[in-house]
Amino acid sequence: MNQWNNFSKGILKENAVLVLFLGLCPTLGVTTSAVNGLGMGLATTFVLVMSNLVVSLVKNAIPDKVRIPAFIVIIAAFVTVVELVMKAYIPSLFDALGLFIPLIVVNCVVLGRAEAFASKNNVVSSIIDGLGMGVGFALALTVLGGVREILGSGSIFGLSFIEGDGMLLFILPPGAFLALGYLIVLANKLKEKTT
Amino acid sequence: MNKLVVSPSPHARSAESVPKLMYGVMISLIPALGVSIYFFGISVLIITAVSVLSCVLFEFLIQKYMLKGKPSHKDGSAILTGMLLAFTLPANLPVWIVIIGALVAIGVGKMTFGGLGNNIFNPALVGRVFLFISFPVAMTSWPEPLQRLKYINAETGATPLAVMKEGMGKQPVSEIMNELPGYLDMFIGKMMGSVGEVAAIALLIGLIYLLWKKIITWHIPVTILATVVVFTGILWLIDPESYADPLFHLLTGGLLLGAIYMATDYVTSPMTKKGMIIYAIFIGIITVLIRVFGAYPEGVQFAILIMNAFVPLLNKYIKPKRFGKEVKHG
Amino acid sequence: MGLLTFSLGGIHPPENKISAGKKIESPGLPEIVTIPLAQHLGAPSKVVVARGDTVKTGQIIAEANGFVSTNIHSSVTGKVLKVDLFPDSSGYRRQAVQIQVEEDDWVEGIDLSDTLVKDFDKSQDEIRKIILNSGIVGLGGATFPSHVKLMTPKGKTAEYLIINGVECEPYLTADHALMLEKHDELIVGVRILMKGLGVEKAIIGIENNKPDAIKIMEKASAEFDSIVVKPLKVQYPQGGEKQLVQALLKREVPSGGLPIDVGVVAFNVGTVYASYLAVQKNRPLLERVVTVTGKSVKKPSNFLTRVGTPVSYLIEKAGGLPEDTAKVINGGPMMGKALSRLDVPIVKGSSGILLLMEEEAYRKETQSCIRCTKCVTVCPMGLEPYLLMTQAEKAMYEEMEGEKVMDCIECGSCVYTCPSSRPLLDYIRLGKGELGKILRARKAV
Amino acid sequence: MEYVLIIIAAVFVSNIVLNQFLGICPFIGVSNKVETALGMTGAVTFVMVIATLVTYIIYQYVLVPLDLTYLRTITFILVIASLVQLVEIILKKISPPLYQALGIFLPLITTNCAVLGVAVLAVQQDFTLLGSTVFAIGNALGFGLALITFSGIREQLDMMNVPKGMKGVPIAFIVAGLMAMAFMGFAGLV
Amino acid sequence: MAKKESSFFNMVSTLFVVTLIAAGLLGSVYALTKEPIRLAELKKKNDAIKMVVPEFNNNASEEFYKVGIDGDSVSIYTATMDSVVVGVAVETFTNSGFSGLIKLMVGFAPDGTIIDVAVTKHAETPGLGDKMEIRKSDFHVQFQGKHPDDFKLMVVKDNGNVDAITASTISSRAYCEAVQRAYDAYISSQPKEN
Amino acid sequence: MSQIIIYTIITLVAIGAVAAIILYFVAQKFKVYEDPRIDQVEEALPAANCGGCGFAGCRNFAEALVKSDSFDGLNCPVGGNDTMASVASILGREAVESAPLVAVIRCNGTPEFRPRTNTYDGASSCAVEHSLHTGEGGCPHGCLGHGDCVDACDFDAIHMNPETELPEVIDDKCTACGACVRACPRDIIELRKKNKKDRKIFVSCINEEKGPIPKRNCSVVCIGCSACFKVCPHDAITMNNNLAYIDPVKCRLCRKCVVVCPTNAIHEIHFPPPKIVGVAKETETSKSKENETKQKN
Ligand SMILES: Cc1cc2nc3c(=O)[nH]c(=O)nc-3n(C[C@H](O)[C@H](O)[C@H](O)COP(=O)(O)O)c2cc1C
Ligand SMILES: Cc1cc2nc3c(=O)[nH]c(=O)nc-3n(C[C@H](O)[C@H](O)[C@H](O)COP(=O)(O)O)c2cc1C
Ligand SMILES: Cc1cc2nc3c(=O)[nH]c(=O)nc-3n(C[C@H](O)[C@H](O)[C@H](O)COP(=O)(O)O)c2cc1C
Ligand SMILES: Cc1cc2nc3c(=O)[nH]c(=O)nc-3n(C[C@H](O)[C@H](O)[C@H](O)CO)c2cc1C
Ligand code: SF4
Ligand code: SF4
Ligand code: SF4
Ligand code: SF4
Ligand code: FES
Repeated sequence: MNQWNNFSKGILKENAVLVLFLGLCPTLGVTTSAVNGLGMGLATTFVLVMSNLVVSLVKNAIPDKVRIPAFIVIIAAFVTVVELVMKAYIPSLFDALGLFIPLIVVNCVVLGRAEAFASKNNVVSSIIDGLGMGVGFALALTVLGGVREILGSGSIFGLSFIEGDGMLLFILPPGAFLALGYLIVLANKLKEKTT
Repeated sequence: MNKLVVSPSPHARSAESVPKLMYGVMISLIPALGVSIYFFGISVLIITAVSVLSCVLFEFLIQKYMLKGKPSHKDGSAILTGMLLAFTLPANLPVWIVIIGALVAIGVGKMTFGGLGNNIFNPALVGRVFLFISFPVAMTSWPEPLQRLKYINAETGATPLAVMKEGMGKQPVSEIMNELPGYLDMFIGKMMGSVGEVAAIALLIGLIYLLWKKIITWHIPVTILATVVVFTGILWLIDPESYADPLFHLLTGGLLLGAIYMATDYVTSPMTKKGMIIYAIFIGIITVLIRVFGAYPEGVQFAILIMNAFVPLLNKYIKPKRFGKEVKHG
Repeated sequence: MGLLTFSLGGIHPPENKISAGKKIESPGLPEIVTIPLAQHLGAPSKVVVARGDTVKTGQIIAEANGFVSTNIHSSVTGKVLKVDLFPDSSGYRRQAVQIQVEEDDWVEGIDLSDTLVKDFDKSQDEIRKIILNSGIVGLGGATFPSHVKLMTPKGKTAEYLIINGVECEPYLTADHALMLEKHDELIVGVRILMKGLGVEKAIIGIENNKPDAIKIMEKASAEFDSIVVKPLKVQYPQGGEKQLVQALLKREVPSGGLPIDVGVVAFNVGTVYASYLAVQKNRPLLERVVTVTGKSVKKPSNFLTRVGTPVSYLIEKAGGLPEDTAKVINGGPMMGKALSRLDVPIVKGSSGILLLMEEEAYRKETQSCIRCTKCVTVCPMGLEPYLLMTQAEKAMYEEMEGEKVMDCIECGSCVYTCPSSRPLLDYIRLGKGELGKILRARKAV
Repeated sequence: MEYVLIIIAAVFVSNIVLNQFLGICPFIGVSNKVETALGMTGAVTFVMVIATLVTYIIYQYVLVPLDLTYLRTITFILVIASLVQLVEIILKKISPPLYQALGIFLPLITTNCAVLGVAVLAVQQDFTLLGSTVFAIGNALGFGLALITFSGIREQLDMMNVPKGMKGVPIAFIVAGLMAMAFMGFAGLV
Repeated sequence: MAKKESSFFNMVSTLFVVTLIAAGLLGSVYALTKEPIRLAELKKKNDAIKMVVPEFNNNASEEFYKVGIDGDSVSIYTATMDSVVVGVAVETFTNSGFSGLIKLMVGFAPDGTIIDVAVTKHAETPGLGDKMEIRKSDFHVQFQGKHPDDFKLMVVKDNGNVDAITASTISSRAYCEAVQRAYDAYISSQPKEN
Repeated sequence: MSQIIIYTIITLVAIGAVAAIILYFVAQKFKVYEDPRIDQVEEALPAANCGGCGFAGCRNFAEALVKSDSFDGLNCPVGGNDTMASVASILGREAVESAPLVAVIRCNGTPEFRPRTNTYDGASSCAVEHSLHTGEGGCPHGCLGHGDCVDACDFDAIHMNPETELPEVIDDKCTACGACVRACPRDIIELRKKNKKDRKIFVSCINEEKGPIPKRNCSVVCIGCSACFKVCPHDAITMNNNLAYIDPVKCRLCRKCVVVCPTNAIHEIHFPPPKIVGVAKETETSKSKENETKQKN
């Protein structure tokens, strides 16, 4: 039950993007399609889970004063791992996400969870927490990517369902802001309803 | 005796009201509408009617079901937004695109911010630029004048500005000008362009009416036009074969429509005369920059939206001349 | 060449001077008068009579209570009924003296004749003292004790006396009537005040919609080089002293300052006439010209009214209260105060009683500000009313200081012009009040 | 001229916030007041320029020769984090007023992806040392332009009747979207 | 386990250890992925070459030479089938796209006839300029089998023979320019005839 | 292979070490004294430096926390309540346990009791109307009904009742923050002790003028007759300037005063209806129903 809470809070109640407004750059930058959003979400989830895992393992071995630099190094290491692996095995996705993969390092969600949760909780809870936050993050990105893809290209996950193009604006930068803006309103409404 | 009414002073009011101002602007748009109907015929009526009706309808629906406020669709501002939106569209635009434009103009550009008076960006332009970016093909094919009974199926071509943009740098300007309608045709509106932007003469009549009725002041339109004339004039004097002359820039595209009707929108323009002048100068400069050096043939719509974003800063830092200097007194 | 006027803002509401040309007449005495103790800016006067006392017309019933305060005289002869709280025009109850009118027996030594007395030999100090003793306050609306204005503060010098004959408020004609009928007395009064103030030059400013007054005052002042009459373009709020000083002399009273900071002191024509009566006739200020007007009023009039007369009494004398009256205003339509009841007395500051009909009485429905800049354009002080209102609404009082809200003269031009009928001045006043509290608290620290 | 173009491109054409989506968190988070936005802009400019410079040097003279370019991310973030702290410590001591004005924004900058993003972009685009410095300045200015304008708009919106559900962050995104849309007009200027 | 104190030694040693482990981890992952990454990149190039020349069996992506043109250089890959040249792929570019750089791979038959054109990198607007991608439209088809000597590589608007992508004249122009550059480079790399 | 790993290790460790050493020495050299509690508080914070609290970074927020006297409006959205609790314990600032209070409106001038004699037509603001006149009902103390208090409440705890034209407080939502008390220009609102079942008895009027004059404006005014004062068995009522005041602490909710008030100025809220013969049964049943629902919860 408790672990379920740890997991589920990240999905809506404390959704990193829609409620806490963290990690916005990748959210906006990569969501030109649902697939890209999902890919970015999964990459971030991986880093989140791994860094939460490691941080909760070593939390007591690290003196307080240097915990932030130490966490950053840990996170950066995992990000680089993702970078390398993706480059090697899914180069097309790597090209699509571009700069935003290295930028996972500075995604406040990751450092925030390491600091706020993993450094205070046990390994299992930390993994679950990371997973929950990550899934919530991935979900938000996928939905945003989906919305932009549907409106902007008239397709979803690459399957197009209309002749021609959609409203181009939605796959361009302004569309990202607009879609996220209205999505947040929706999420708030949803949150109000569920609580 | 009735109960006495008590209210703070003053107890007198001028006859001004929001609907009056809005209808005043609409009246001033009639010449432009007339000329447009003359040149583009039935399609103008379709586009304008659809745009106005959908703007009013969206305003009504959003106000009633989403904001749950007092109905505001009767104050005339939605009608005006609809008219001005239609005026910036090609006459052969399919109805469904016009409706999307109206939805974005009213829904995103105006009601998202809370309705009349609260928006930052000019709603009609928000609608127009949204369409321009989303449907670039449909938004850049213009019906040729005098096909009065044709709508979507009209023969299309490029606006003078687009032709100029195409040719610039490859052909001397004088050669490009040969392909274009003469200045007199441009002045009366016999060229390709958006519904309401073609007839310089009609727009100038509208300007005079607005000034006479004191609905707007001269500051914004005159400064924008002057800036454009000066800037393009300098370029033209430097090299008349690479840059079009100022008159060309004045008569073509949405410059007059933008300067007279869109840059002057109360809600999205500065509150002080000094602010208005600065705002207008930058609109002029950005317009020319985009027209001459940018990717798009026309820049007024972007210039106004960009400067809309700076209006709050202008309002914050540019203050009207206050009465009396400040003194220290003890 | 254009006529003189002030440079910033201004509006031109319909003038509606219905009672112009009506002679000044007396409405007679009511049965009971109620004389409030706070009829001027500054500390309320100290009452010196008690219930049951018999008082004579012109007798002091309350004395100045401090420097910025003045005397109050009984306006009738009769018995003091009560010294108690009586509702004022806002309904709040304030100290006042109620007198049962018996007859009109003036205190001895007061010259009641109408003859013009031109010459005076009083010294500057004597003039000031007489003005204080006679209870003279500014009759232009602010009711600031006039003797204070005659004492130029150290380090400042007065250069000009300005006489405010502008009467820019629509409807009101009290000053106009006074200038037409008492021009010679006014010129004497001007000379008295010049002496009291110690200046060599006086300018009388009159708006161009009163050509008869301009002509007659020019004639009356012709023999004095030091007194000039200047016609002004009609524009509200020219009567505001800062605007008037700027229109006449091109001098701008600094923000937060007084006219004396640019070497000027301004008096209303009513004040000048009161000064004449006080110095030459020994008559204290206990009556004034009050215009009773309105589109529905049967007999629009300029009444020479005793202080303390109930408003309802004056309305009766002007033909009675019209059926559809919805609003009664003490003063003009721009600056006047709406009365919440009609049994309240005329005070020194009442320049007119304006009756509005049902259809004129209500405001239009308020809409959002459409940022049309009209209020900014018309504000004679160069303020931004739309912004001040919003700040007051959001309780951003400290920010309002930087926006110079304290400079607002509450002329109401902004409200008049606003197409959205926004209650700009309502909130600006609130903001001024709250900011005033903050500023006083800051000073106290 | 080349450098002017780099700056124009960074400020208007591909604005780091409105077009590249970097530094969105502070853009949304620290834009309630114009004064704060000014402070943040100062701090970001400062750090962005120094960070780009230092990372450029480390990249070109350490990582490239050793063929360790894949360590870019981890070294850059280390350098930026230390640099931010360094600047903070020094500023606090030598210029308390400046620290008051800028310093409070410094910690925010570590996790501002604009700084890391610009550093990475600068080495990706094969600029010279001077070029990458100009690039950093341009992007900082672009960040500032967007942030300050945006904060002006938000200050004004605070005084208006924005619908309840839209208040705060949602309306900020809508405004950002419309700004981005307007800024698309600059396309093709360079 | 109690939390470690923040003494100087503890701090330095912790950081040291963390960095050490991180570095070790990274080094190993890098070493493991180095080859796959190189292969992935090669494959990408190979795929592009494959798209624009007929079947070949040499290691074309690694048999290339560079030719300088317009102050820059382009790579030319020669594809052979059993040592017979079946085509060359020229990796060309242009900076005049709507959004800057566009990279193309252009395949030529040995006589200079265009076999096909593929876009390897671009940032053109989705829905507009990106129609130049093979999988998004048939824009590239019109180049197939044309010889630049009698097929003017310019859009119709500029009196050339290429039908521009709708509403994307700029992208189309850039595309043509890049193909022309590839052709020029290829020709200049051939030994002069006669 | 192993060469790569070694280079990697050396480079990273070197960069880390150089950075650490420089930082350490600079930190030593440029030390500035600061309240050590700031550090402690900062450590308790999540260090996400996200700016979510409205401050520029966690340290800045920590400084604000240490400096300020209360945590009003200070909250860390990332750390949530737990974090704030630990911050509170670091600063030794346990929330003071105090008797819960609730806002009550001390005016009962509904249109029925206080007929409207004027029409107000100005800005819809109590403060504005208050500065202009006594109000539509003529009572200089009465509620003006524009809801300045409603606007001031951040907790949605106070609403205007369109029928009575008076505000009503929702006791469960009211946090006794006092914003409404400060907002009301007429000083009508009082924070009173919360009783069982939200029961309250209070004089719903603040008029201090005696007798007939206020009675002209309003029929439920406190006329200062002292009847309640005399009847109260617990000495809970005091008379001041002709106004009765019920001390919420001394009051035992016996309701004796309520019945003696000649103007019905004393209000009882959330009491069962008084037992009157004939309706007693109904009261009984409603009471038992109430109990039932209570038990269910
Ligand atoms: C606090 C206060 C102090 C004043 N002091 C002086 C003064 O020292 N000298 C003077 O000539 N007038 C003084 N005045 C009067 C003003 O000049 C002016 O007549 C008064 O404010 C009314 O002007 P208004 O009706 O234009 O508002 C003072 C007024 C106020 C409110
Ligand atoms: C908006 C405004 C309009 C005024 N209009 C007049 C006016 O028409 N006539 C007048 O005598 N005083 C008018 N006053 C009052 C003057 O400012 C000033 O108080 C007066 O001239 C000083 O003379 P007093 O002290 O004799 O009243 C006005 C004040 C304000 C703020
Ligand atoms: C959002 C947007 C993106 C655009 N992207 C491209 C593009 O990628 N390639 C291009 O050639 N033109 C692009 N354009 C330019 C316009 O489509 C413009 O119409 C074109 O430059 C000239 O039109 P034409 O090709 O019909 O002559 C874009 C325009 C907009 C509004
Ligand atoms: C002079 C004037 C110009 C206007 N221009 C526009 C305009 O360009 N676009 C528009 O949507 N509304 C315009 N309006 C109408 C109105 O101000 C607009 O709907 C508001 O921006 C909506 O808040 C104009 C109104 C006036 C009085
Ligand atoms: S009332 Fe005040 S703000 Fe309004 S116009 Fe007059 S001086 Fe300006
Ligand atoms: S006059 Fe009214 S609508 Fe116009 S700016 Fe002022 S407050 Fe707004
Ligand atoms: S403002 Fe505060 S005290 Fe008043 S009702 Fe709301 S929560 Fe209660
Ligand atoms: S209680 Fe006070 S603030 Fe609330 S509505 Fe009544 S008068 Fe206004
Ligand atoms: S994710 Fe870019 S600044 Fe936060």
